Amino acid sequence: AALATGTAAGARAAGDPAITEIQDWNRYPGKGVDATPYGSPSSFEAHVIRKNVPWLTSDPISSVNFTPLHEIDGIITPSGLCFERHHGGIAEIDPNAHRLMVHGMVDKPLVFTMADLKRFPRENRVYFLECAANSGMEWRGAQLNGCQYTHGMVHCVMYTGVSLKTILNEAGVKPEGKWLLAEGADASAMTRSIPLEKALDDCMVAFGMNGEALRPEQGYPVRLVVPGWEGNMWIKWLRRLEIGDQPWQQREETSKYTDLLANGKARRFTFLMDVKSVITNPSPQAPIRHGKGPLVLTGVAWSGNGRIRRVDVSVDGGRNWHTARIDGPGLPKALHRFYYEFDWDGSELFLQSRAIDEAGFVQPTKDQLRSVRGTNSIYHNNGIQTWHVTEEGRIENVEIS
Amino acid sequence: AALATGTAAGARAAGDPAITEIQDWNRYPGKGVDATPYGSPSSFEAHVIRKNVPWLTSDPISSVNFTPLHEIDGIITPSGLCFERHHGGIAEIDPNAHRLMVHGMVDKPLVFTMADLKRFPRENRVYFLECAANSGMEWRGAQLNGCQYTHGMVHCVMYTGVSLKTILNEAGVKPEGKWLLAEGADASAMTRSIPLEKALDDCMVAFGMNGEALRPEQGYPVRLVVPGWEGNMWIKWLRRLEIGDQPWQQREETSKYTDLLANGKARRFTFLMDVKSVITNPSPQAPIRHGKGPLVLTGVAWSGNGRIRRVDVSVDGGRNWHTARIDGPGLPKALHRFYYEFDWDGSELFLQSRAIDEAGFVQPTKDQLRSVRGTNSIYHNNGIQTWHVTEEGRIENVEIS
Amino acid sequence: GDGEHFKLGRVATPDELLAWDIDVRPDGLGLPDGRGTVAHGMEIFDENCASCHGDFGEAVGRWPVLAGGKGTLQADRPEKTIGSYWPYLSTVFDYVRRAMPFGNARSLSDDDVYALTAYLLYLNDVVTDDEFELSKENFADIKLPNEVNFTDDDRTKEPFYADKSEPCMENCKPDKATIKAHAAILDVTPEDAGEDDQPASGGIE
Amino acid sequence: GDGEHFKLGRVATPDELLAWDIDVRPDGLGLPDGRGTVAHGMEIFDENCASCHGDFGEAVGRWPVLAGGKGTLQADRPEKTIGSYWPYLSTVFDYVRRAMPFGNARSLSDDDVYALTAYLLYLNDVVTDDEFELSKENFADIKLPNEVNFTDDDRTKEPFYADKSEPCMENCKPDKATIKAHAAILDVTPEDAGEDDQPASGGIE
Ligand code: HEC
Ligand code: HEC
Ligand SMILES: [Ca+2]
Ligand SMILES: [Ca+2]
Ligand SMILES: [Ca+2]
Ligand SMILES: [Ca+2]
Ligand SMILES: [Ca+2]
Ligand SMILES: [Ca+2]
Ligand SMILES: [Co+2]
Ligand SMILES: [Co+2]
Repeated sequence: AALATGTAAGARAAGDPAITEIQDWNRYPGKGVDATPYGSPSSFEAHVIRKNVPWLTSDPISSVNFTPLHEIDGIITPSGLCFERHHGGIAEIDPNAHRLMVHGMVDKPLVFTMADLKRFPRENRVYFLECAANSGMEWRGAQLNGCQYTHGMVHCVMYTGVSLKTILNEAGVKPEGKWLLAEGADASAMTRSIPLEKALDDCMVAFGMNGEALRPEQGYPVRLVVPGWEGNMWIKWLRRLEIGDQPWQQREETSKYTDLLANGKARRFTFLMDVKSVITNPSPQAPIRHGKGPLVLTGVAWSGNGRIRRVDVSVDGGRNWHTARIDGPGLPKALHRFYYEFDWDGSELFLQSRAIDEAGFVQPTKDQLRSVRGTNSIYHNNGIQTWHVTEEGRIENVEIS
Repeated sequence: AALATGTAAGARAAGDPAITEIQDWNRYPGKGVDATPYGSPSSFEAHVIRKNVPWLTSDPISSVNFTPLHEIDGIITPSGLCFERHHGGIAEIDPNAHRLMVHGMVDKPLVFTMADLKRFPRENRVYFLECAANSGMEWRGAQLNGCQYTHGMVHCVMYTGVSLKTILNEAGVKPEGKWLLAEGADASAMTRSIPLEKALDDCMVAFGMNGEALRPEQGYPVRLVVPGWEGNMWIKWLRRLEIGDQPWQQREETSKYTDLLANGKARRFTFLMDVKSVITNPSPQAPIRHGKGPLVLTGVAWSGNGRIRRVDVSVDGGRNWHTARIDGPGLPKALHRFYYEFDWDGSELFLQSRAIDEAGFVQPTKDQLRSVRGTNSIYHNNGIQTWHVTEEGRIENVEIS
Repeated sequence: GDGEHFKLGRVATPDELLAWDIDVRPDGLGLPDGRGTVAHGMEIFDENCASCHGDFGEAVGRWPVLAGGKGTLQADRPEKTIGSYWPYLSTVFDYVRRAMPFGNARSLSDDDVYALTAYLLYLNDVVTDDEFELSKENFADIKLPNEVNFTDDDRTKEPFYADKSEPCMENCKPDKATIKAHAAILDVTPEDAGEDDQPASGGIE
Repeated sequence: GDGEHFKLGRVATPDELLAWDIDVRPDGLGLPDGRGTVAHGMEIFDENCASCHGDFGEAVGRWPVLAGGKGTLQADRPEKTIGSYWPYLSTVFDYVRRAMPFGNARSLSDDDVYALTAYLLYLNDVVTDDEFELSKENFADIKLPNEVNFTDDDRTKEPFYADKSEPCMENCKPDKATIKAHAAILDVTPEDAGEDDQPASGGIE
């Protein structure tokens, strides 16, 4: 028996009162066009929120919360649900007092206001942003019950801004310049070193997301966009860009965001986010409530290498694979939405998804990753996730043989 | 002289205090990850809201508000800013008590719950939705100062839902079926007749927008999506689909949404939204504050016929035209974002944009429209808009020779 | 139908169809049993409708006008009412039944709606006898005067659409542009407009 | 630079560069003038840092550990500190100057930061003399022990990435799947987890 029916199967002979009785909303007018100048979700969707895990970090102002992947669809993450990660809380910046400085190995150091930035030619691009620590809890084995917690440090939005190349070019990068330091204006003055080659490739200085101004927690009034690379590099509240000839070895590229291997060595500058996917529905927070029959399995896949070429789904823990349907045009370095529809016969399932990107990389199993890296890497865990579905439709995060 | 500088041009010799003095947000931590489980825009963006015009309608519960087109960029309208039009206020519907009935000329009449609908194969598509009355105030001449008011009854979002064809097929449409009646569950029980050919082409039954559940004012829990056709047909709070062999001649396709011509005749069933564009920046609500020099002119274009092939921009009131840069992939029946960057010499301008769609239709002038239709049509005004820019950067809605 | 079936949903019951299938077509399809006179309609109208639409359908304030306006469709300010504009009577019955009185929809009996529809015919001079009774039986016989003036969508034949040649790009007009008309509501955005700030051409419908 | 110039923005003044260009590199580039001793660093640390990081950098509660952990990098629970893990001293100076003390960043003088950095070297046994004075001049000479253990990104050489053959689609494993491990935090989603609901493997960093 399923957890609950939720289907229309149980109409009474006389008819479902939801139909035969006139509902209030069909009789009495609702709120007018002056009620919500800036709209919000229905009160019936109050459970669709970012969630944090208090014991993961020492303080909520240097912490993370997670995107409810199991509650959203398509490839665009609603701005209000994009996971947050900050190291000194949300800087609330007056855009009129914000400046962006470009200096170092340049022809002339420059300062821009927000109004200046908005006079450069603009572009709009959809990109995923994944924290390198996404799924980091799962290195040692299944930990948390829900894709919001295991995979919710990813989001995908449309950015509006200026090509970083345009802005660097305005200052004139000297030939000796090889690296870029990007710095935020928040209380952690977050910094990362970025190879100049990437900076001049597809990076953006973005002031918009999903059509409107950046949200405060995503770096309002301006952030760096570093497509396909780890989220920590996408400096929020961006105030400074320095050109140099070496990396700066900042705290976020030495103490953090380096990947400790089993042999005690640690990889540094592991920028690119590898090919990855996860089934978002059904999943532990979104069990099967409708019993046997047609079931929509869906999830997201992404890769820092560009487009997703294919996603395969297994319902028997990787014995057999079925190629899923990818919905939409497939934008490079953006989330891809996949679906696999099937008739559930009510028996136990082991759900897995496996993405293949356009560079030909295949999403590895967690055991493959561990065999090379051990279990202390924290970052870059893109292993295949397994959800165990019981006959009742309950779902759990497991590891299997 | 420009309205205000807003640029970094005026730094003092000693340096701008916004840089030389440590700002509070760079020293003291901000709010943590538990502060805003569902996020909102910065308080500095409080002016970016939908606005209504009280005297346009008799009551805000049967009225309209407008998308602030001059404050957004890209092609996706933030859900909280999508214009609202409803005839009985915002129905606040409990999704567990919502039903969708399919009946009429079908093999068997069916009832679906929301849970049922979510078991059909899904698709995600980006479409514009324009009210047929958008720019309706401008038939007789320039009326309102701002593209929010003249053109703000349009939005563009990504919908998640089920192909209408899939749902109709489940009930089995009889060969005699030629028209579809769609009905809402709100206090106006809104209805429209839709040719079955369109219904089986690209229409959707959507429960998601921009990744999350539909917003209440956009029809939560489920609405009809009728790509490229007038917004009134996109029945919100959708509860019923009836198949028939003739149109129903409902109030919204007779008394309203028929286009009165100068000769007293009226066109009916004018479903398709014609090729159209508007410059959103600069515009009356977004004057030029930065003086001479680099200027980003931008706007949106769309057509119910599919993609926009080209947008031309004139700065001299249609004497000479420059082809604008269209940003992005160009999705059919979606907004297209265009840019035209130029150096403003500080002289008077007459800004216009002219879109051409993939069917080859060219956006007409307002006078061309009036020459055939007169000025009493209310609906389907897709004429070329003129903004007059003064030497001070002020902007006004005008009509010119 | 053809194509894949998912066996989702369930068959609607007759009671459910009865409850929701309330639409009415010009040919009378969908009309319920019932009847009502002009005189009775006037009583209901005065009590439930006149506060917004006026005693004679002439409207109070900005609420919709329901009667009058005949001969105004080519005028500068057309008044589009049931009598002057609407093509079909079924629309009156259907709409009043589904959406009126505004604020308390679905509160009228079918007989009430017949009576109100009869009264609206009377206010619009389509019937002149206040003893007139409208019913399911005689409904489809009644025609509204403006039906003939509705035509199909022929926008693609309009000259500027029919002509798909490339538009002019250079020196398209001889003289420098001059302003013919400024926005009627100059420098008045709605948020600071007073009650009396109304456009030259009335509101949207 | 090549490409189009827009002549936007303005030249930064020397004072502005001084105010914001606070980063420090391993080779000493960016270090300000200044100096500070281990002993002085201890005083500042005890007053401003120990409440979170502990008297000896061992950490209070879940705040970060700053010292110790040597020889644990291959252990089951590695303790990554300045002494056990960090490759460069400049990172300590740079980070403390930009971000500490947590809650009151940018409040320390350059001399204070030299002294704190010296004290953190002392807590990590990199220097042993509490008279030791760190300065702009001797800074770049000091090496941290774990620098040699950092290697470049070679993920594309890992066997499962290097092998780009098509993955198995059918009968890829012999036996039916069996569960090896359940989620450690069973049926405990964070919102109803108590203080003591902590994962087997510690938090994220
Ligand atoms: C509280 C005000 C109010 C009352 C009372 C009211 N109406 Fe209305 N009526 C409206 C409004 C507002 C509209 C337009 C609604 C819309 O466009 O969404 C309307 C529209 C109509 C229309 C369509 C007009 C058109 O031109 O399309 C008819 C017919 C109508 N009402 C009849 C009635 C009848 C009959 C009653 C009484 C049983 C009634 N109304 C009571 C406010 C009212
Ligand atoms: C109120 C608590 C608090 C106080 C007081 C404090 N710190 Fe910290 N410290 C933190 C937190 C929290 C972090 C981690 C911040 C993050 O990751 O975003 C941190 C990180 C650090 C780190 C980096 C640790 C690593 O492993 O990457 C160093 C070094 C440090 N602090 C030194 C200091 C010094 C020196 C002082 C005093 C001048 C100080 N801290 C005062 C809370 C504190
Ligand atoms: Ca019917
Ligand atoms: Ca104003
Ligand atoms: Ca006024
Ligand atoms: Ca520097
Ligand atoms: Ca729980
Ligand atoms: Ca507990
Ligand atoms: Co990395
Ligand atoms: Co129309």
